[in-house]
Order: sequence, then C-alpha cells, then structure tokens
Amino acid sequence: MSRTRTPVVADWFSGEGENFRLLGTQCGDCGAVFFPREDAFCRNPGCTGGELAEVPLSKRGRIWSYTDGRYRPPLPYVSDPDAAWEPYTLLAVELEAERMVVLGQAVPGVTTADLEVGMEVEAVPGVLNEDADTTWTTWHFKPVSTR
Amino acid sequence: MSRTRTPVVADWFSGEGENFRLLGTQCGDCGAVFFPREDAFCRNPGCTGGELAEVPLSKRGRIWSYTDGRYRPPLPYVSDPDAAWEPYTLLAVELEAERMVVLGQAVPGVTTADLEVGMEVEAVPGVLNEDADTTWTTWHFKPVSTR
Amino acid sequence: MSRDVAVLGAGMHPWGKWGRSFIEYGTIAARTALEDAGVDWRDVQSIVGADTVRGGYPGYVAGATFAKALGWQGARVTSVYAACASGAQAINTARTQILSGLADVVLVVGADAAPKGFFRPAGGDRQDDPDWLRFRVLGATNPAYFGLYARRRMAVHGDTLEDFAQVKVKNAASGALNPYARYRKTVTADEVAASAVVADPLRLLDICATSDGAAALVLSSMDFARRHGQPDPVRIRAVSTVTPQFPQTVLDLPDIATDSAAAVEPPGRTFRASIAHAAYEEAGIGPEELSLAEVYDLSTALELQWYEDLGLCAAGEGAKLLREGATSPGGRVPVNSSGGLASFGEAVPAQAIAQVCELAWQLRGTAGERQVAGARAGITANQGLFGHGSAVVAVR
Amino acid sequence: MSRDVAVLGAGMHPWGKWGRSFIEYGTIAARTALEDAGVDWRDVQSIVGADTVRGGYPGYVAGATFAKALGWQGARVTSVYAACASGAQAINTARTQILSGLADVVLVVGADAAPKGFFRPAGGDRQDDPDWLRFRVLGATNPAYFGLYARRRMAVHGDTLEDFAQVKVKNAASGALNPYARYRKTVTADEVAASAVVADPLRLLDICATSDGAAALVLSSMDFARRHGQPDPVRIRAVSTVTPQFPQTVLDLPDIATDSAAAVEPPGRTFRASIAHAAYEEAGIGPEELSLAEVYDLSTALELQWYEDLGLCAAGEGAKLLREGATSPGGRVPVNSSGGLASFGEAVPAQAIAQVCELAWQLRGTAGERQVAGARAGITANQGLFGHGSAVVAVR
Ligand SMILES: [Zn+2]
Ligand SMILES: [Zn+2]
Repeated sequence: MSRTRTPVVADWFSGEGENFRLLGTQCGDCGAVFFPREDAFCRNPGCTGGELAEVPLSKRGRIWSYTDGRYRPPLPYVSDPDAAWEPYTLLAVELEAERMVVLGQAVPGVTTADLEVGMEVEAVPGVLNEDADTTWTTWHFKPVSTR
Repeated sequence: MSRTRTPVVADWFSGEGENFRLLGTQCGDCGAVFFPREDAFCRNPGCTGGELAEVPLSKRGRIWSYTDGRYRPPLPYVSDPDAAWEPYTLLAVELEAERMVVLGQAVPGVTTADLEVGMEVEAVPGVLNEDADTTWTTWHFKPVSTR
Repeated sequence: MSRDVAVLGAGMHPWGKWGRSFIEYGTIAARTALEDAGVDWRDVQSIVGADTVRGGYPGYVAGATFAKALGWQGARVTSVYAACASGAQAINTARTQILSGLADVVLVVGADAAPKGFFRPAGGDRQDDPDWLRFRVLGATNPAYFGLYARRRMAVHGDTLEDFAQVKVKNAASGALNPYARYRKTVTADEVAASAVVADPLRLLDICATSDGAAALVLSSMDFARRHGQPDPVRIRAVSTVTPQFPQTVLDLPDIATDSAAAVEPPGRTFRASIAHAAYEEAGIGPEELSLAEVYDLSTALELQWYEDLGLCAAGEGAKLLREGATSPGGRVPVNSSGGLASFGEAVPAQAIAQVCELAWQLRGTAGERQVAGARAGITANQGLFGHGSAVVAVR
Repeated sequence: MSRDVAVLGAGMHPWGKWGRSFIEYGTIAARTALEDAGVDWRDVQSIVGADTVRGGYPGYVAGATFAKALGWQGARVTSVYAACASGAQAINTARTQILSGLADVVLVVGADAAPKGFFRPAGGDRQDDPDWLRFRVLGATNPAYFGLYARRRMAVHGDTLEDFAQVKVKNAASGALNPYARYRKTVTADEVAASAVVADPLRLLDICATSDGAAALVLSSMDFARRHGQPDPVRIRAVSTVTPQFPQTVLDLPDIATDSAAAVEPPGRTFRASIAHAAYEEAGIGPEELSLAEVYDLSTALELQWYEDLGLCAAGEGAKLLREGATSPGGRVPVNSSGGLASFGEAVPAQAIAQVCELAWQLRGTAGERQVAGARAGITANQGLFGHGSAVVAVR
C-alpha cells in the first residue's frame, strides 16, 4: 500500500496543512490573476502581455453557492463502480482579494445541510481517488468553524 | 477454435463460393444503386424517394486502380501487433453495370506486381481477422485468370 | 438596407429516444422544412449544418452529411459548432450568406442522437481541456452547475423550490399541446417535489433530459420570398452571437473558476444579459415589444434567470413575474409556449433551431392550441459551454 | 456592388512538431496577423475559428477557444469545420459577415497539433461512420487513396514516378526559402526514389506529413481598409465552397465506393474541377490570368491532378506542364511557391488559411526569395473528406 501521492493536475496547488494553497498565476504587466493558471498568455484583452508568475490564492473565501452530486458522474471522474455511490458536496467559493469564484469539493462528511451561502471556508489538501499505484490528491474546501 | 463467422459489417455481402455477392440497395423510383447500402433515403437529389430494395452487385469488374499498405494501419483496423506487418493489396474495382467503383482488399498472396489497371477481378468471400470468439468475414477481390 | 431574412419553411422531427441515426432525423426535418417552404432541394444554394460532436465524422461535418443524404447537388456547405448555441450559429451563418448576396435561399439543419445519461467528454486524458478537467477533478456534471445557480438564486433573490416547480408545471402544460415534444403530459408541483434530487436543490423534474431530435429552417432573402409568393413572411431581424467580456464573472460551464475582477472591472452587463442586449440593438426593438420568448430552460431555475437577463423584469424579480402569470399562456409575454426544454429534452444542435421554428409558427398564427394571440415579435435565447450564447429576434 | 474583402493582415506560427497546444500556436498566429494589420484585438468585431477535431472541446469550439485566449472582448464568434477545407470555410464565413455589413473587421484563425503517424478516426464502434469503416474494413489510410489516384494517373495519362518525384523536388526547393515551413532543405529525385514505399506507387517523400502549425488572417471591408490607410490592399475576390453533384463518380476519401452513375448521368465537371470553376465564376477571371496557385499537394501525384482541375492545362497534361517548368519558380504560373504541403506537412484547420497567407505575401510583393515577379492574381485549392473542397481567389 505504498502509493505515490500525485496531484490530479500538476501545479494547481501545493503545500501541506496550514501552508496548503491553490496556485494561480499573475500577469506582471496588468496584475490579472488566473486560476486555473495561464502560463502562455495573459487573457486580459487590453494587456499586451507580461510575465506570468505563480501566485498562491487566498486560503479563505466565502461560499457563493453549493450543490451536491446525487448520481455517479461518468468517466473521467473515477469512482468504485462496485461501491454504493456516496454523494459529494460541491462548493463555489468567492475569494475576496482575487474577486473570483473557484469550485471545489467539500471535505468528506460535509453535506449541503451543513452549509449556507456566505459561510467562510478554507482550502485544504484532500484525496480525490486512489488506484493501485497512486493516491491522486486535490483541494477540498472546509468550513472554518464547524457548528 | 469454434469461432462464429460474422460479417464485419451486417448486410453488405452474402453467399458462399460462386454465389457470393456484394449487396447494395436500389431505389424503386429512380433506379439509383447504392453501395454501401442506403436503407433510409434515396440519395438522388432529383428523386422524391422510392422503396429501397436489396440488390446483389455484379460479381465481376475491372481494376480501376490499385495500391498497397506497407505500414500497419491504426485502429480500428485489427492486426496482430506482435507479428511482422504483412502488406495488404487494395483494389478499386469498376463495376460496368452499376457504373461505380468499389474498394476491397485483394485475396491474400496477390501483390501489386500481379496487377494492372483494366484487369478483370471478382468478389469472393474472405476473412478480415479473427479474435477469441469470432472470425470476421469480408469481401476480397480475386483476379479472374491467374497468370 | 433591410437586414431582414425570410423564414420560408420550418420543420422538425419529433424529439424522443428513437434509437436511430441523427442523419435520419435531420434529413426528415429538412424535407419537412423544404415542403413547408415549397422549395425544391435542388434550388437550395447553400446548406448550413449545426454539428454534433457525437457520431464521429458525420457529426463533425453535419452540413456535408445532410447535403449527401439529401443528394449532392452542388450547394455551398458550412458546418458550425457552438455547443448549445450551435443552431443559432447555423442560422446566423445562413443569414449572413443571404445578406451578403452570396445565396438567395439557404437550408439550416441541426440534429442529434443523444447518449444515455449525463453528457460526458470524449475519451482520452486531456489536462488542457476544461470540459475533461471538470469531470476528472470535480465530477461536476451539467446539473451540478444548474444546482449552483439555483441555490444562489434562493439565497440572493428568495426564490423557492415551489417557484422552480411552477416553471415545470407551466412548461409541461404547453408541451402537452406540442406534437413535436417528447413529454406530452401535464406535471403537478407535487410530482416535481416527489422526484429524486439530482443536484441539490434541483430534482429530476427541474432538469432537462437529453433527447434525439432534429429541426430545420429554409431561409431566404426578402426578394426571393416575394418572388416565391410570400410577400409577408416571418422575418429574422437579429441574431446575437457575442462572446463574454473579460473578466467573465459569472461561473460558466465547464469552467472551474470565474475570471478574476481584481485587475479589470467587470463589464456593466453579465454575459447572458449582453447576449440579449446585442439582439435588441440589432433588431431595434426592446423587451416591452415582445409577444413571446423561447428561453433555454436547462433547469427550471435558469428560466427565471433568463426573464431577468432578457429584461422581461428587473434583476431578482423573475419568480415574481412567474407568480403573476406574465410568462404563462395568456400572460403578457408567454415564455416557452413550445413546452421548452422541459418538454423536449435537449438535442443540442437542433435545439436553438427548434426555438426559432416555434417563433415562426407562433408569428404565422399556426401554433394551434399553443397559439399566442396576436403574436408580432419574439425572441429566443440560449447559452452553452465555452462562452457561447445566442438570441434570435423574429417579427412579422 | 464589390464583392471584395481586404486582407489587412496575415500571420503564421511555424509548422513543425513542437509538442505544445494548438491554442498556443493559434494565439501566436493571431497576434502576428493583428500586428501585421495594425489592428487592436479589441477592435475586432468577429472571430472565426477553423476547428480541429482533436483536443476535445477546445478543438470543437476553436473560435471561442482563441477568443478566450486572446481575452474575451465581446466579439461575435463562429467555429466551422470542413476537414481540409476548414480554413477556407472560416475565410468564407468571415467574408460573408463583412459583405453582409454585420462586421467591418474579422479575425480568422486555424491551428492544429497533429497526432503521431497516420490520421485515424476517433475511438468507438461506429458502423455508420464511413471514416471509421474504411479503417476497420479495409485498413485504408489516407495514403492508400493517394496511391490509388497516383496509379490511375500512371495507367491513364502515362505519368511516371520521376514526374511525381520532380513535384517534390520543386516544392522542397521553394520550402527551403520559407521561414514558416517545417522542412527547409532541398530534396533530389534520387532521395525521393530512395525513400520507403508507403502505398504503392508512392514513397515517403511523395506524401505529406502531419504537422503542428497555425495561420491567421485579418479581413476587413474595403471601406475599413481605406479608412485604415490601406487604399490598395490584397483583396479576396472569391471563395468557392461547393459540394459535389450526384453521382459523385471520383473516389472520395473516406468512401468505400463512388456513387453509381447507372440511374443519373454524371455531372459535366468532376468535383475538383467544379470547385475551381465556381471560384473563377465568382471572381470573374480565368486560369490564364493567374500569376500563381497554391494547391493541396497531399501527394506529389495529386498536385499534377490539380493543374488539370484548375484549368492550368488540359486533362492528362499535368506532367507535361510540370516538365515544361511552367509551374516552377520563374515559370508561367508557379505552383506552391510556399513549398506546399510537401514542405509544411498538413496542419488541417490551418492549411487553407496558410495558402491564403502565401497569396497575400506574394501579391504584396513581400515574399522575399520566393517572390513571383509581378504577381497580380492567385488561387488556392484544396479538397478534404466528405465532399469538402474550396478555392480562394485573391488579387491586387
Ligand atoms: Zn496582463
Ligand atoms: Zn431514387
């Protein structure tokens, strides 16, 4: 059971525990921030294009909206077809400094009944799925103060 | 080794030995012949559309052109990746009555060196590939008089 | 110079799950539209197909696929794809050919044979395809996005589950009267409430299914229509096919995040509102002049959002407009008199064309039991993946 | 009314195997074309993308993909697909928008990141997709069709392997002078003859490779060009996008048979000839007025076929025209002064746009060492799967 921990997408997040952050990029010319990261070009149509440097996004944000997935999603989402489907909870989280909304699954165990729009959450490391060799890691959102 | 013989495409050919024929369809209204078969609509733009009935195509035709495949084609063409690639020979055959040209592989063993444009050939039953359960059958073209 | 083009003919293949090829559906819709127009296929100078990304090559080249099925006759061909807006893009392509003088009469066709279950991306491992990533990383199906929008409306505008259910009730009642609809029976609010939750807070009956279906239009220049004995046809007056403006701050399928507004202020209008705005500008009419609207009710909650984005009411007042009955049959501006996606289920490349078929029949006054009395002007609206959306204005 | 549109800008990303995304190639080509035109991206009113069927969703919606990468600015968007003719379809879509008055300035972009080896169909089991069937049943790759055409020419017209090799020698010599070409070195007839046979009688150096690449054009109305300080731009005068006529009696990729001519007499012109004919008719010029031509040399033998289909010589005399040097640099009508597909390898949605880029540079007189002296009029031609083909006429 010594699986390699591999991010499901390279360079979208890094760090452990308190230091975990989603990673975006920022244009050195106009200051626009991108997540998912843009590494080739700045997408501001008024920008002639500066260097895109990696930046960590705000760790905390507020719930813009939320939902769940009551039915098993199709591939490429990976789930065990022999196990009963466990709904996941999906959050859209507004980051104040970046003025953007980012999607992410909630930490396991959090259901829509636990949530409301405007609630504060933070990005934490999580596991998306495991296969024979690999633990695929991802980001999760976790309510800051569990009621 | 009791594989089922199954045509690689349903209803494109039928019969054994001398009775083997490619099958097309013919419009009952305008007489247009189609191969591959059309079963829903006649494709003559001036035809309001008649019944499409199955018709056998001419067994014999003359070589319009020919080529071969010196490199292994990609999937969905099936070949044994562990065996050395054996080039196949591909014929385009003009059917006089139908005034059309139909493609088909030559019977195994015939190479481009054996062929010339205008040579008479006939459609014969052939095997495309075999897997664990199935012998996939097809049509081949065979020179009428081997020199 | 008039920017109008004439709708000479409209035709559809009934929506459903028929188990046949999209080519067959599209060919039947095309033949029906040609017959309705009284135009021989050989006189059509251009054909525009709305692609389906299913079905392999024939789907990618829908224009050529239908031209071949109808019988090669030398017409110009174009195939376009714009997700849910594909049909409107095809209409716009036909319109520009007519207005440019390069064609007098053009056939537009869209058809799909839907897969079972959720829409899903093509196979492969594509870390640079947002549509692949949203499934791989988040399991975010289309209904998940609809659920997010719905919950947001509840929190911000006070919409209720009962409001959402009433959209379904209204659309199902209209769909029951439409011979082309897949679902032809009325639905009660209790039935909506009793259906399974798919993506909280939305239930099965809040969310549109995926269907087989096909729709076609024969469009022509106004001159051709006159010569053809139709001096007063239904006219397409505007087709909006605009893209978003950076930063796009409303979460858009299939994105994992919105653009950031930290460096550049967001535009004054949201993307959906800008789609409608461009159509009104081009048509020279406003929402108060509409007799009816066909909007993309991928979910019940989304229909309410469209009321606001089309300017039928102020922001946040969609549910109020519904409750007042303004968008019901007999109301001020009936919405989805066809039955909408709620009654059809989505057949992606056909759907925006089908919306315009409904406008054509309503503006002709031939919509039978669904007829909106005295219909003079209508709009269609939809939005799809990747910054696609469209709105078509038709008048008589 | 003038049917001309102005070519304000042209740009390319070098062809090759770069291992990056088609989005990056296309964005670079677009920025280069905008810079060449002196037009700010935010002033572009419409963007038309030529799709690639690779790359998942971003490929299916190339117009939106490039619009997003350049930065959403609200422009109209269209995405078209027509196999090898996709780029010309995109040009035609832009042209009709300009001629219809719906847009003044339009950006056209096509880009591809090619797979390794033969083109192959998408995965799945699709017995109703001719492209899938020709691989499954016959193993008939694209070169197999090229081989059939070549052998037929040898039998009917007496073309020789040496003739075919000389096409490669000619095009490689031009490609060696083109900074955007993938292969930039001369080739000898001996090298062609020494290369491996792929599909008898054609060898590796007779057949075009598949490449990464991108090309873009900025097109505008003649009025806009004048206001923009370009009173005498290169003009696109015709874009032919016709389909075949039934019965289509010339074997067409990916078909397993031609149509039957038993019930209906074949048309007077073959499909390829009809593509050129429609372009000449629309442009009001004939082949004798051409200064140069860019034709789709998927194989060396096919270039000779194009000479005849374009009317540069009589049927069967393509090899004679080549031997006379008429189509070589300095000849009466140089063909593939860019180096052609022989030097580029095919990047499907970009290729027909790249052909027009070459015309633009030649007609401007800025083609450097490749310059055709006094070029005044040129044509491009290509043909793709499923009844697609195109020809573009540009003049100065
Ligand atoms: Zn920037
Ligand atoms: Zn018939």
